[in-house]
This record gives sequence, C-alpha cells and structure tokens, in this order.
Amino acid sequence: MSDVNKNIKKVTRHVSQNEGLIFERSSAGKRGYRLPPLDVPEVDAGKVLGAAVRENLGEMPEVSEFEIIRHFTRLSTWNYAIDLGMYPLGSCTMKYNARVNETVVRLDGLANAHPYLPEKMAQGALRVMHELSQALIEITGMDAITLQPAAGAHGEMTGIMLVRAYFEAQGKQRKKILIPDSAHGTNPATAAICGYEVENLRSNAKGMVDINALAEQMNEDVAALMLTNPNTLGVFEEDIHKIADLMHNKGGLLYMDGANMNALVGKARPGDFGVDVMHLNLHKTFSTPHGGGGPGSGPVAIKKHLEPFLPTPVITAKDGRLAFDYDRPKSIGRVKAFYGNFGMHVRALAYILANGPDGLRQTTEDAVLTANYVRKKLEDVYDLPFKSPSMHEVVLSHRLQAQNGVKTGDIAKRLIDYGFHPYTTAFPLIVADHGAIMIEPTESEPKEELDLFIDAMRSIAAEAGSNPEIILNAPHTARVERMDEVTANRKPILRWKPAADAGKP
Amino acid sequence: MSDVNKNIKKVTRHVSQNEGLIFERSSAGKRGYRLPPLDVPEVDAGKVLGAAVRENLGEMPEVSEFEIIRHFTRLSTWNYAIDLGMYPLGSCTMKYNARVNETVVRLDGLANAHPYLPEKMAQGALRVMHELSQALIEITGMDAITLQPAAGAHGEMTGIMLVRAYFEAQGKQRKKILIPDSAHGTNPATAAICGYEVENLRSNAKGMVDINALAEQMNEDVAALMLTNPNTLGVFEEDIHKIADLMHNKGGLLYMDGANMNALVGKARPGDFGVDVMHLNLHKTFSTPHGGGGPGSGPVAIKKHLEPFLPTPVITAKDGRLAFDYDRPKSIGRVKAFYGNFGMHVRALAYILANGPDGLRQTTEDAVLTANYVRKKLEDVYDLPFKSPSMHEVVLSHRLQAQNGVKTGDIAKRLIDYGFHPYTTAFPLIVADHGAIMIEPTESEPKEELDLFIDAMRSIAAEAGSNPEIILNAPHTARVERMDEVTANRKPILRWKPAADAGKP
Amino acid sequence: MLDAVGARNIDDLFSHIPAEYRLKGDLHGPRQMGEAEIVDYFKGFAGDMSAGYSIMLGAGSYYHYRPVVIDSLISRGEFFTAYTPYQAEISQGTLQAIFEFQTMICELTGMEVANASLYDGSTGIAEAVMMAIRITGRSSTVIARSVHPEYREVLRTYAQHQGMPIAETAFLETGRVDLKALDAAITDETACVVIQSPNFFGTIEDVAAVADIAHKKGALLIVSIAEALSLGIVKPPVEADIVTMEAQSFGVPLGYGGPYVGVLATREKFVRQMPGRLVGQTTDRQGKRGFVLTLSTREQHIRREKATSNICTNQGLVALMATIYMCIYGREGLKELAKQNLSKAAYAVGEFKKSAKILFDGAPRFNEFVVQTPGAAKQINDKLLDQKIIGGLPLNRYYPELGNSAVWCCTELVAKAQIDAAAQAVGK
Amino acid sequence: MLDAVGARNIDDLFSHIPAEYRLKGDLHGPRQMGEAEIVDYFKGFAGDMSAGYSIMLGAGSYYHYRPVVIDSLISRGEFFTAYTPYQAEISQGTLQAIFEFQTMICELTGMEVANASLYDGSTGIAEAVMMAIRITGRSSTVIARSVHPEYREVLRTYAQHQGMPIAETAFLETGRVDLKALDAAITDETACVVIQSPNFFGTIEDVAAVADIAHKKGALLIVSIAEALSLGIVKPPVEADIVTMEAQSFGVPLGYGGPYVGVLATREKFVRQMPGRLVGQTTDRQGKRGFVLTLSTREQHIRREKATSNICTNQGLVALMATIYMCIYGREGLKELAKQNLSKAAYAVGEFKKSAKILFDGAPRFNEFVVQTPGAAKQINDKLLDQKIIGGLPLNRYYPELGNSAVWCCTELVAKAQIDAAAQAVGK
Ligand SMILES: Cc1ncc(COP(=O)(O)O)c(C=O)c1O
Ligand SMILES: Cc1ncc(COP(=O)(O)O)c(C=O)c1O
Repeated sequence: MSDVNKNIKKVTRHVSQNEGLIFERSSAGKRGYRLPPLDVPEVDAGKVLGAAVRENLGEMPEVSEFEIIRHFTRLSTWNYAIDLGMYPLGSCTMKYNARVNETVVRLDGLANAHPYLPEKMAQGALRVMHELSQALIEITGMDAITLQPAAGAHGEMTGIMLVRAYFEAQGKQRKKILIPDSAHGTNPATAAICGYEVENLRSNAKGMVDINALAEQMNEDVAALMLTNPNTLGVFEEDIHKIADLMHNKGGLLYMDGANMNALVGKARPGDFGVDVMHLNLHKTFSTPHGGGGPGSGPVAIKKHLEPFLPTPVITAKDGRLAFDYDRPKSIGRVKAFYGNFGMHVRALAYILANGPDGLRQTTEDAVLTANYVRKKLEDVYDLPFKSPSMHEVVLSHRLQAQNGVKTGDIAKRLIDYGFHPYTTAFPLIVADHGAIMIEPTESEPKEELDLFIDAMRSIAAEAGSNPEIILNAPHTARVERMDEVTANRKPILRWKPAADAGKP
Repeated sequence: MSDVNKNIKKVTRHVSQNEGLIFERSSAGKRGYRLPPLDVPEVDAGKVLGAAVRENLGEMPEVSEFEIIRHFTRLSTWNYAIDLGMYPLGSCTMKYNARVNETVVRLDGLANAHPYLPEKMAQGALRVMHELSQALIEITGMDAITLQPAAGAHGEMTGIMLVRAYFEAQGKQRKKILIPDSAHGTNPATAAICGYEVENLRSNAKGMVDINALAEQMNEDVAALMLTNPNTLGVFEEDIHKIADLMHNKGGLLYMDGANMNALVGKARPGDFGVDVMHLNLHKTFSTPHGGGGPGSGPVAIKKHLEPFLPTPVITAKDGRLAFDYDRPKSIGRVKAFYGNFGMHVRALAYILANGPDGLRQTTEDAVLTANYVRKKLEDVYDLPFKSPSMHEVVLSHRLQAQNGVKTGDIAKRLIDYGFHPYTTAFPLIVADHGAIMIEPTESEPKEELDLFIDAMRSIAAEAGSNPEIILNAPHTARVERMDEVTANRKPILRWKPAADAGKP
Repeated sequence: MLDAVGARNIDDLFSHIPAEYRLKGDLHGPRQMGEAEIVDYFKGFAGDMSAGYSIMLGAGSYYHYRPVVIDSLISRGEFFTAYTPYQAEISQGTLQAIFEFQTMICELTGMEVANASLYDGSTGIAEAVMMAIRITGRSSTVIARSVHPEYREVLRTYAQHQGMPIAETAFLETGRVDLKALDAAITDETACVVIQSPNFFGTIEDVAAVADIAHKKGALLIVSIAEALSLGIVKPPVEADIVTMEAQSFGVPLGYGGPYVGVLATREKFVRQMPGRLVGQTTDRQGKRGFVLTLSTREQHIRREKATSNICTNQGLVALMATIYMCIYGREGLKELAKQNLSKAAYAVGEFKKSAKILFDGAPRFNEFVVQTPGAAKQINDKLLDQKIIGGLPLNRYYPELGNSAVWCCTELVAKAQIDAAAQAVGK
Repeated sequence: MLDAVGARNIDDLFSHIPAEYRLKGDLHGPRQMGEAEIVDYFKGFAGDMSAGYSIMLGAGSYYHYRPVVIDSLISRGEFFTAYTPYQAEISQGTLQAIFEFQTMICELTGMEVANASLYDGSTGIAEAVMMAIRITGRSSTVIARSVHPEYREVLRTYAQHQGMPIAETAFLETGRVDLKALDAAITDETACVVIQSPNFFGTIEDVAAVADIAHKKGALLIVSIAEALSLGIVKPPVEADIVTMEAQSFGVPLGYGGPYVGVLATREKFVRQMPGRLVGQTTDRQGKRGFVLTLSTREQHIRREKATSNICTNQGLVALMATIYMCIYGREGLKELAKQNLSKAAYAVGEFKKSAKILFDGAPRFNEFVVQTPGAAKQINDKLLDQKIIGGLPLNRYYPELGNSAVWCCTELVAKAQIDAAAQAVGK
C-alpha cells in the first residue's frame, strides 16, 4: 500500500468516521425538534379528517438534533468537493462558489418571500430578476430572456419549444433537429421530448461541424441545429458564420447549448455570431453551487423573432415599477410553477457584480489559459485526438494507456488516490473507444494546484506502463473501493428496509 | 497496518488533503479582498503620518479568497471535534453546541452592537445579561453575580479578589488559601496572582477533603478554601456541610470552582451548601463552544456579604430600564474592558431557554448516568483508584496497563486509532504515577457512541496485554504520527520564516 | 503560464475565434463592486420585501419554520460544492443521503420506490404523465381542475408538442373531484388520471374512489401533493400508481418560488420507466456497504433520444434540506407539526365563518381553505398589509366562477392574533 | 443504562448528595422554549438595538467590515466544536492556524514571538506588566494617562494585591506622552513603562523617544495597541520590549464588547517568561512537519502557583477569525484598508473643524480624533440618533479636564454623508 502511494504528494490518509444509515440510529422517544405550544385549540385529527386520518409514519427516523449534526457532518467528510481541491470535470465548470452569494441569498427579505406576494411587496425580487436579465442579455448579445427554466436540460426544452412555436406560428411545422455526434445527451433527449426527430450530424477530423455534411443534411424539414459552441471538445466552431448562414438560408434556426459559455463571456457573444436561441447554465458559468446534483438554473436567451413565444409570465417595467405580464397569447406557456430558481438568480447576479465587466473578461481569459496550460503539459503523455485549439477545456484520450489495458475510467479512479476528483470520462462520444479524458480546470485553480494535477496525470501515465495493476485496482486510499455496479443494476436496492440486513460499514 | 486495526469498528482511513502554510501559497498580486471606492479624498499617508508611516507589511500573505477557503477547509479536516464523535475530555464538559445559539448570537442587532452605545440604545443587550444573571443566580442558589470574567481562570481570579477585598474591608487581611491536592492548576496559580500563599490540603482515601487535615490547617491566617465540587475525581464532597462550617467558624470563606456544575444543575445548589463565592464555565456547563481553545466565559456568583466588592459596572434596573452602575466605592474594579464575553452570554441564555427547568435537570441526570455507565463497563479492566460514587465523570488509572509499560498517555494515543478523542490524561495529580484516565461523556452522547467507546477502551486494555507495542507506537491511522515535543521545547520554532526550510508535508 | 503555453499574450488564445466576433470593448453593465457593496445592494432589494409580515398565503408554497441545523449542515462545502455523485468512492456522503431521502419519501408516500428528485412539483406531474404514457402505451390524460393551476399549465406546455391530449374534469361543491364526470371523461385512450390531494383548495380528495374509477378503465392514477407536510397526518395515497410531490414544505425557504424540490415515487414494477436519478445500495470489492447511482440506462447520457427524460442536473442540495428536515421532525414530529397546522386552519375557518363564506366546506382539509367575501379579495389584502399580514391568494384569475374568493393558508407560523385580525378584515 | 449501572431510578445516582442539599422542586425560570420561540425571543432583544445605524464610536472597539468567509470558515464544526489542541495528531488544523496567527502577529508588530492569544487588550496589559516585573525583578509601573481608561482600570485591579505600585503620567497638548514628566516618573524600581499607540485620543505616540527614556533607566517598554488595523499604515513599535494588542479590528464583531482577542508579542529572549499558549513547529516520527503546543512548563497545569499566568482557556476561535481576516486582506489589503480609514478620519477632522474644536491636533493620528464642542457631547449624540448616527464617546467621565469633548472614530464603514451630517450637528 504505502509503496502504491509513494508518488502521491497531494494527500495523506487520515481517520474518517464510520456512520450507518439514519434509520439505524433511530429509536423511539428520541427527538430533534421542539415545537412552541399551540395558541389555538388543538383539534381531534380523527374528527376533522375522518377516514383520511393517518395513524403512523412507519419507518421515519427518531433521532436527536445532535445525532443529526453528527450524522450529516460525518457523511459530508466522505465527499470530495471544490472546497477541498481541483474538480476538473469537463463540461461542468466547477469553479469557486463565492460565500457572499450564500450570504445575500439568505437575507430575510429574499429568502422568505412568498411567490404570490402582491407585486408591490415583491419589487426587490423583481428587481433582482430584471437586473440579472439585463446582464445576461448583454453578455450573450441576445434580445430577450426567460429565467424560468430550472436547469440546462430544462432550458434546452424551453428553447426547442420556442423553435416549435416559431414554426407553428408560420403555419408550417418542421420534423427534424440536427444534432452533432459530439453533443451532450440532453440535446437529443430534449429534441425527442419536444416531438422532433433527431438527425445525427457527424463532426469532421478537427472535431468541428462538417460544413459539407451540414449543407447536405440541411433542408426545409429541419427546424434547427443544436450546437454547443465551443463544442464539447472545447473547440470553437470556426465556421460558425457559415453554419449560421446554412441554417438561416433554409429558414432554420440555430440553437446554442451555452454550457460552455465560460469560454466566451466578455470575449465573444453568441448573439453576434448568428445564434437564434440558447440556454445558459447559471450553475456552471455563473458560479451557483452544484450542490451535489443541483439546483441549477437554465435561462433561455433569444432573438427578437422568438420573443412572442416566451414562457409566461414575463417581467415588464411600467411607470418605474416592475410587474409580471401574463397576457401573452403566443406564449408556449409555463415550463415551471412560479418564476424559476430565484435563489440561483440572486447568486448569479452577485457573481456578475463581484466581477464587473473587466472581471468577467479576465475570468474567461484565465479559464482558457488554465486549460491550455494543462493541455500543453499533458499532450506528450496522453493522446490528443483532436488538435484544434482548446478553449476552456481540453479533451485527451486513453489511446496510449489503453495499450496496457488502462481505460479512461481506470485513470479516473487512480486520480482519486492522487487526491483529485476525476475529469469527465468517456464523453464526448466522438472520441474513439469511449476514451475521452475531458478536463476543465476553470479560472479558479491556482497554478500550484494545476501543477499537482499535471504531476498526478503524468505519474499515472507512467504507472500505466510500469504497473497497470495499481491503476486497474484503484482507488486504494478512499474509505471504500470500487463499487459493484453490476449487482446494483441487476438487483436494485433503492431504499432501506427494516428487515434488510443493515451490513453496517 | 490493516491487522493493527482489525478491532477498530468506528473509523476507516480516507483521503485527506495536504496543505502547506498560508505563506507558502502566497505570491505577489493575489488578493482575497475587494474594497468599495473611497468616497472622500484619498490622503497621502506620508504627509499625514510623517515619520510614523509604514512602508511595507513584510511577510504578510497574498492569496485569493478561494485559496483561503481551501486552506482553512483543508486544515479543518485535520481536526477532531464534538461534531465528529465523542470527546470525553474529563473536566472539560464537551457537550453538543446547539446551532440555534450560533444563529441568535449573529443577529445584526446583537453582533453589531458597540459596547459604548448609549444605554437607551443597548437595552436589548442589557436584557440578555440581566436574564442570564437571574437564571444563573437561580441555578447556583447564590445572591448576586458578575458576567465580566472571560474564562474560568479569570473567574477564579475575580472570585479570590473578592475574598481579598472582603478581608481588606474588615481591616485584617489573611495570608493563605487552602487548595486540595486534587485541584486544577488554575486554582493555585490564581491564588498566587492574588497575592496569597498556597497551602496544600491533602485528600483522604476516598479522594475527598480530609476533614481532620482541614480542621488542623484552618485558622485565622486562612482566607479561603478553593474547593471543586464535585471534585476533579467526579466525586461529591459528602462532608461539604462540615467543610463549610469549618471554614466559616474560623471566619474563612468557601470558594467553589464550578467547572463541574454539569453534575449539579437542577439537582443541588452550591448556595444551599455553604459556598460563599464560585465561578461558572459557560463554555462547559452551558454549552458555549470551546472553539479550539476559547473564547470562554467565567461568571462569578456570590453571597450577599461579597456584593459590595463586585467588579464595576453592575447592571441595575431603574424604572423599567436597565442601566450600568459605575458608582461602587468598594468594588475591586474592572477585571476586563467592557462587560465580559457577551457573545457567550447570549449563547448560554439560549441554552438555558432551550432546556427550561426540567430540561436542565434532565441534562444533569443524563450526564451522571452516562459517566456511571462508562464506569460500570470499564471498572473490571481498568483500575478505579477511588471507589467513591461518580457523578458526571469517572477517573480510572493506568495501574494495570502500566505493568506492561503502557501509560495513560499511550492509551490516549491508541484511542485516536479507534476513532475517539482521548480522555484527559494524568489529571488529577492525586492519582498515583500521574496515571489518571479522566472520562467525562456528558449527557450529549447516545448509548451507541458510549458502547463504541467502551468497546475501544476494552479492546485497548486487551492489547496492553497481548501487544503493547501497538499502543506505544499509536496513533497509526492519523495523518501524522507522534510529534517530537522534546525538540519543540528545546529549540522552539514559534513562527514561520521565509528562510526556514518549509519541509512541506 | 502564458510562456508555458507559448502564447505572446492572452489574445493569442482567442485568435481562432473569427475576428469579427471578438468583442473589442468591455461589456456594458455595473462596475465591479466590493463585497460590502454587494451585501448592501441586496439588502436594498431585501429591504422592500415582506420580512416581518405574517404570511397567510399557501397555494403551492408554504411558510413553515426552518430549523437552523438545516443551513448549518448544507453550508458545509463538502455538500454544496460537490457535483452529482458520479464517482462513488469520493461521494458516499451525498449518495447515502440521497438513499435516505428515497427511503423516507417511500415511507411518507406509501410508494415502493422514489427518485433522487425532479425540478419541482409542477414539472413532476409532466414527467409522471409521460411515464404513464410509456407504461400504458396510451396517449391521453384526464386531470382534475382542482390541481394547482400552474401545475396544469406546465403539463399543457409539455404536452402540446407530443400529441398528448389533455382533458380537465370539474370539482363538486365539496371541492372534491366530480367522480361521475371523471368516469365519463376516461376513455380507453386514457393513460392516466391526475389529481392533487390536498388539492388547490386545500380539500383532501377521496383517493381510493378515484383510483377505483381509473383502474377499472386501465388508466393509471397519478397523485400530486403540493403540501408535503400533510403527509404527517393525512393518509398517504397508497392507491396511486405514481405519486409526484413538491417537498418545499420540508425545510426549503419560500425563496420567491424556487429552488424547490420535486419527487416522483411509484411501484417497484415501474422503476425502469422512471425519470431522474436513482441511488442504489451495493457493496465494494471488500464487501463493504456503499451506494451508487444506478439504473442509469434510463437516462439521457446513455440513452440519448430514447431516454425516459432529458433531466440531468436536478435539485440535489434542496433534497438534502428536505432529508435533514425529515430527520429533525421524524416519526413523531411530522405528525405533531401537521396537527398544529390542522388546528390552526380549523380555528381560522371557525373565525372566518363569522364574517365571510367558507367554500368547499363539505370535505376534510389540511391547512388551506377558500374564503368567499363580499368585497374583492385584493382590496381585503391591501387593507391587511397595514397590519403586516399577507392575505390569501385571490382566485379570480384561475376560477372566475368562484367570485370574490381567495385560498388562505395557516401554518404553524401564523399566530392566533393575526388569524383574528384577518378574520375581522374579510368581513368588511 | 440505568439497569446496567444497577440503579433503580436516576435519583439513586444522586443519593450520596446529603439529602438536605438535594433540590426538591424545579428551578424557577422561564419554561422550555421551542427553537422558533428562542429565535423570536432574541430577535426581540436585537430589534431594539442599533442595527442600521452608522457608528462613529471607536475607543477600543472598531466597526470594520467583516468579510463573509470568516463566519463560513469558523462555523465548520471541526473548528468551533474542538477543544484546546492538546492531542496534536488530531488537532493539526487548529495548531497550524495558530502557528500562522503567531507568525502574522510578529510580522505586523515587529516582534520576534507572539502567543496564541490572551483574553483581550485590557488584560493583555496586566499580563505584560507582570511579565516585565518577572523579567526585571523590579516592581513598579509607569503608565500613560492616554492609555484606554478601562485598560488602566484593569491593570489597577490586577496590581492592587500584588504590591505593584502604578504611576500615571500626563499627556501634552499634542495628545502625546509628556516625555519630561515620564522621565521624571521613572525610578530604579520601575519595571516598565506602558503606553498605547495610537492612544485613546487616536494620537500616534513617538514610540522611539519613549523607548529611549525607558531603556536608559533599565525599564522595559510595553506598547499597547487597541486599533490593530493601524498597523497597516503606521510603523510598528519595534522599539518596544513587549507589545500587547487587541485584535478585535481583524474581523471580530463588535458584539457589545466581547469576545475579542488579546495578543502578546515580545523578543525571543523573553519567551520563557511569556504568559499564554504557544504553538511550535516540529516533526513527527516520520520526519513530517507538524505543530504542537510547546513550552508548557510556563503554564499553570504544570507549574501551578509558580506559573507565568493562570490563563488556561483563551480566545482560540476569535484568534482564528483574526487569522482569516489577516489572510483575506494580507500584505496589500491591510495597507489599502488602513489608508481608507486614514482618509476618512482626515476628511472628518476637516469637516468637524468647521464647527467645533479638534483637540490634540499637533500629532499624527489614525482613524480617531477628539472633538470639543460648545454643547455637551451627550446632547449632540442624542440629536444624531434621529439621523441614525451613533456619535463619539463623551470623555467627561474619564477626562473631566477636557470639558465637552468626545472621541470620534471613522472607519471605512462610515459614509461621507454621515460624516457631513455629524459635522453639521456638533456645531449646534
Ligand atoms: C454540454 C452540456 N449540455 C447540457 C447539459 C445539461 O445541463 P443540466 O445538467 O443543467 O441540465 C450539460 C450538463 O452537464 C452539459 O455539459
Ligand atoms: C476544574 C477546572 N477548574 C478551572 C479550569 C479553568 O477554566 P478555563 O479553562 O475556562 O480558564 C478548568 C478548565 O479546564 C477546570 O477543569
């Protein structure tokens, strides 16, 4: 073991508390709450509810407040997080989540605002949404925006529905959406949900849209192209101009997946290069925390010609006061109750203010610089399947290591031993043999951390030659080893049961 | 290694981030702050300050906000804490620190109150101190109190100064303070600071004050006896009545060190059994957090005859409003600027309200029960030097294990491998061979955690016979091994220096 | 680093972006602010909101007390700065917490499996309907008009382009679904029936009866729950095939409407048709218990256009809030708290009756009720603002047929004094 | 557990407490409150305080902006629920942070060693004086009257029973120590001279000159600093033998006067006479760098009555706040921030001069200044309250000879508008 770890500079093993399931701590009579006395007569639930009354809450736990603190504190220590170290998940933009954002979002007036407050009581919240909308419109170069979608995929759906509505309004719906083979899975899934056929568009050798293929495939049946730019290889589509023209000339629309906006903010604007509709991920580019799987926020920005179709309500300013406009006959309707993930709007606006115009540009420049630095330092030991210039992320492949049976997923597990969260594995799919090693450092990483990461990746590359076994059996230093996912899939255990053997760790 | 740990149920090893000193992260140009623009003309510091102007700040670090978050987050993960597990430090009362206390103390009005606010603007803060004072007076059964002392030792000093002032006022100062050999080091140190000679009072076979010795040693030269009750063995001084009489008959006073009040709150009151003056540790009995070494708060409660001497200012209520009374000619004066550690007063009051009278009693009962449970489960494998009934803590000794060369300090280190913070070692000193194993579970520990602790202690006792080496070389699972304290003492390195070899971990 | 990458200046790295698309100047917008300024800026916004008012609004967003431990725990960087737990070995904390969440949701809803979360209660219905369509191979939906109006709008938005016809059925005097009308509305093309209980009026539906009707015609029953706390005292919809719930009541701030957390729970046999993430228990190579994301072949990153849903990022941290909340109150507390809500609303109904008309008084309700007043609800609310009370939601926009009525809510945070004051006001 | 310990009921475990001392009934006092009630209870108190006012009070407690990361970091249970780091192997986090604190304090004060903290700035002087007495073997102290009045009171309290005579020396028109008087006051029994800089009037003392005089007579110089931020722009008192400082300005809330954090720094040669805890760097058995509490033979738990001090629990978590604060602002930020304070005060002095008299105008100052007014300071302050301004501290209680005067403070948080408003008011 110790020699398995001799090259590891970044981490050391330390005691980590074990902890069972909360249900295994539960016992009758423990309580983590204390209610104030009731100031009205207590009713007899049986009388009030009759047959609808509930007698007991089954296996819900009974634990003390202190046990809850311990339980979740211990659990938390089993997680890796940005706060602990570099989190180079490509396409996820794991940047620093500023604490001031967490402070302002918890201000009483914002945190405890009911969505149905009379508008005159909600001006503060409306202002937040209005200011954020203005800022995002400026950053994207688009004409209008909706903050309603709850995440990127939700934004995609909203955007594609706007596309549909646009063609409906013209009285001639189209059948297909073109999607490059490098696209994220949410793109085709979204197109399908919106009732479109998905047609695959193959990338060229440079990892970019193949203009000729596009020219062939584009016709009056195609509603839109869903393009990610920079694409999932971190490569800017240099023919973006031709792409937009090809689409527009045939009456089609250009949708842009804005997941990679961290490469463009303050440097280039989709609205300027022909995009008709796009979504943003506030939980990526605009630093709202990922929270172990959300919440996110996926605003959709559009050009004028799509504005009539925006989801309701839309914020409008009349005589100095902001208000919601519900009267939009051509709207696609709501995509979510209320107004979107407002808490994320507050955080994103705080991020934008903390940076300012120059700070936003600087951020993008640093993000692109760190990615290129990592590329430069690794391209001699890892295969670079597409040589086009990288922007905010670099996609390598496991081709060289695979010769020793070491795959991208194995290298990822070994990175854990080296004290890092792995990069994104096996995506994008256009990298041969599902061998993608997709690295996005973000602007947040200091050089010291990048150098440790580079050192770890190079060291693993060396191990792939000298001792592949170490890698194939990794991780060795975490509190658990590789999980049996096959059984998990074959015989799913999706909830705790009192009968079930607890098998405490 | 792994077999060294085969009996360990509580913890597993896990990756833990390394981190150098903040100075080693520093580089010119990085910044963790951003100031608003100045709204008045900027002055030329050289002009304003002349010779007094400072040119540079030497080795002060330059780091980004994100690096600061990472630095201290990583450091924090190297600590053990109550939130992670049982912290059975005897005499320290490591109980749950309720989160609601942290919430209320941060309320804007309290957190940002300047100590020199006009009294009419400070009524809220005065109310907090007043309510807490009333509650503590009721709990101790004393007549008056000062919240000014910053910690237990500071309270001791304040209390002994009150004793001095009392005798001064009588025009006949006394020379000595009697202190049992079981007392905490702060007791004699305090007496000395207050200009008293310390006379040692030996304990009897039961670990209690030897009444006869006291009778012999008590005379008109003795100002007071500094008694801890229950004493540092966790034993209630059953002759407390006689002790008080012996002191009072000779005109002396009885001082009580209230560090162990967690054994008495709601069950017995020092004011009822003859104590004239005592201190409390809000950071023990009343759950204010220890914070890795403070801040604390050490209020001093007294009987009427000492009231004139209380430190200034004293809170008084005149016509419904609270005010500070500075005009107290006999006062010993201030022991601290302002009014004490107000933030701890807020937390302690919140604790008292969260419990209420019955909750406070329950707490004491549970604290005594857990200690006795641990005692019962360990007394067959560890020597119990004093057989008297235990209250909130139990003091064992290493006598049996020492036969194999295993001392209390070694067992403590081995407990770390078992996932616990050690008990208090080698205190009180009256346990032979500095062999004390002083365990205070507190009311906060659930039975499951106690059983794991008992299991660990028993397992270590077994190892002491079977494999003392494991214990003598412990800990094995922490990120660092035993430290070279000798060199640390002989050639102290008390600050980082740029020259100094960093020797990064 | 510039040298290392062999760039003369930073713009070299952007040179492959066609020149005409490279921004020349700065973006327009507010200058960079210092932290102190940012805090003041938002305090300015927060200042002119309803802090300190007592809130008698519900309608899908409920003002319950949030124990402080929730924020102290979710504020640990290990939770809130982690990504979706793709790498199990260093994500066991999040994974175990989700597994506990799934378990508790099952216990509360009476279902067999629950997912790791959906965006919210409104999109939850849409996902449930699409799931029902996949399961039954039928295409149409019957939804009760007593389901939250915005939830129905969202369903319509999702459905419009997928050839999923939607019919709405009426409610009775009692506020409950009109069973006859429902029965008539269901055809052999009906994939599912959707109701909400407690419904938008606060009325608790007769789920069993609805289930019978739906099942007799081979349709699935989807029950939506907007006020999760009701499950502390109201019988769970065990007769449903899919339960979709908005869990905001479980420790999630009102936050002007989001982020909240949707959940979808169903029967084991439908698990492979579920949308969203699922965490499963398994063991590592040493046989040690652990947790992983599982059954991901349902999801978009594997199945692409054939996925059960396009959802990817969901509401992880909000689900954690709810998990902690459910642990704090637990088996006894949820019941006790729900009972306090029940009592507050019952008391309020009694008081409001003295000066106004209570609609739908024929069936049991939880903590909401509909009040019909002589004057317009909006005017009443305006008057109440002076007393720092936020009145009920006027229903005229959604249910013009109900005249001057509004749906009111009394949680444990509404004090008797405010109820009395409001009861006074509605009469005038 | 009762059975396990062989007790019939809980009272068995208290039976050895003499019956007459066992409480029969409940303690008197407020009933147990629910969490929501506790929060409301304290909100009630917090409500009638000065939230939202601009504070122009200093005098030993300074209202500076607190970056939010401080609280998010110290709120980690690993820091705030840990005890004093006695067990180094599982306390490296706290130990390394203290080592960094000691280093930064040395850098800022110009001293060679600093301890892990003392209670506060006031008790720091008392500890420093006792230390000087141990070092010099002399018994008396000369302290400047321009030292914070409460600090002097505390010194008197500590000194009264230890035969430590204390003499006070006057200040000049400039606000600085009267060097002649000082020289005269020092005898060959004088262990130390104590000054504060910036002093209670905000005036920066000529430390070097005072040091010369003290040292010539074999006395040590103790310099107390109440406004730590001044070190960002004011020369450190390198000529001192002991520096004792209140570090509240470094990210510690005003908190109505505490908890704050005192520090004591001195020359290497005096280290074994220092009070309080010290953290030292060392290595573990593998040669890996680590940190431990060291030189503890000075302390009470070993030395008992011969200890250098009785201090045990000190201000750990507050020292951590200060450490984080010093990292955030660092080398450049402390200077920039100090300069903003300097500029605010300079501007204020200019404005106040227009309508009132500025005392001690002859020597440099940092962010405080003394204003003498026609009317009583208290009345002026009362008037300012209407404008939500808390005026300067009236000096009549401490320095009657200064007439209607008050010491004002302008930190970076006092806006120009408030300065102008106050300047207006003082004239009236
Ligand atoms: C390129 C791309 N598109 C879309 C998405 C989906 O965004 P979300 O997870 O917010 O739904 C992602 C997220 O990983 C992505 O990387
Ligand atoms: C018995 C006893 N007395 C006094 C003290 C000193 O209290 P403090 O550390 O708050 O100064 C302690 C603290 O450990 C103690 O245990």
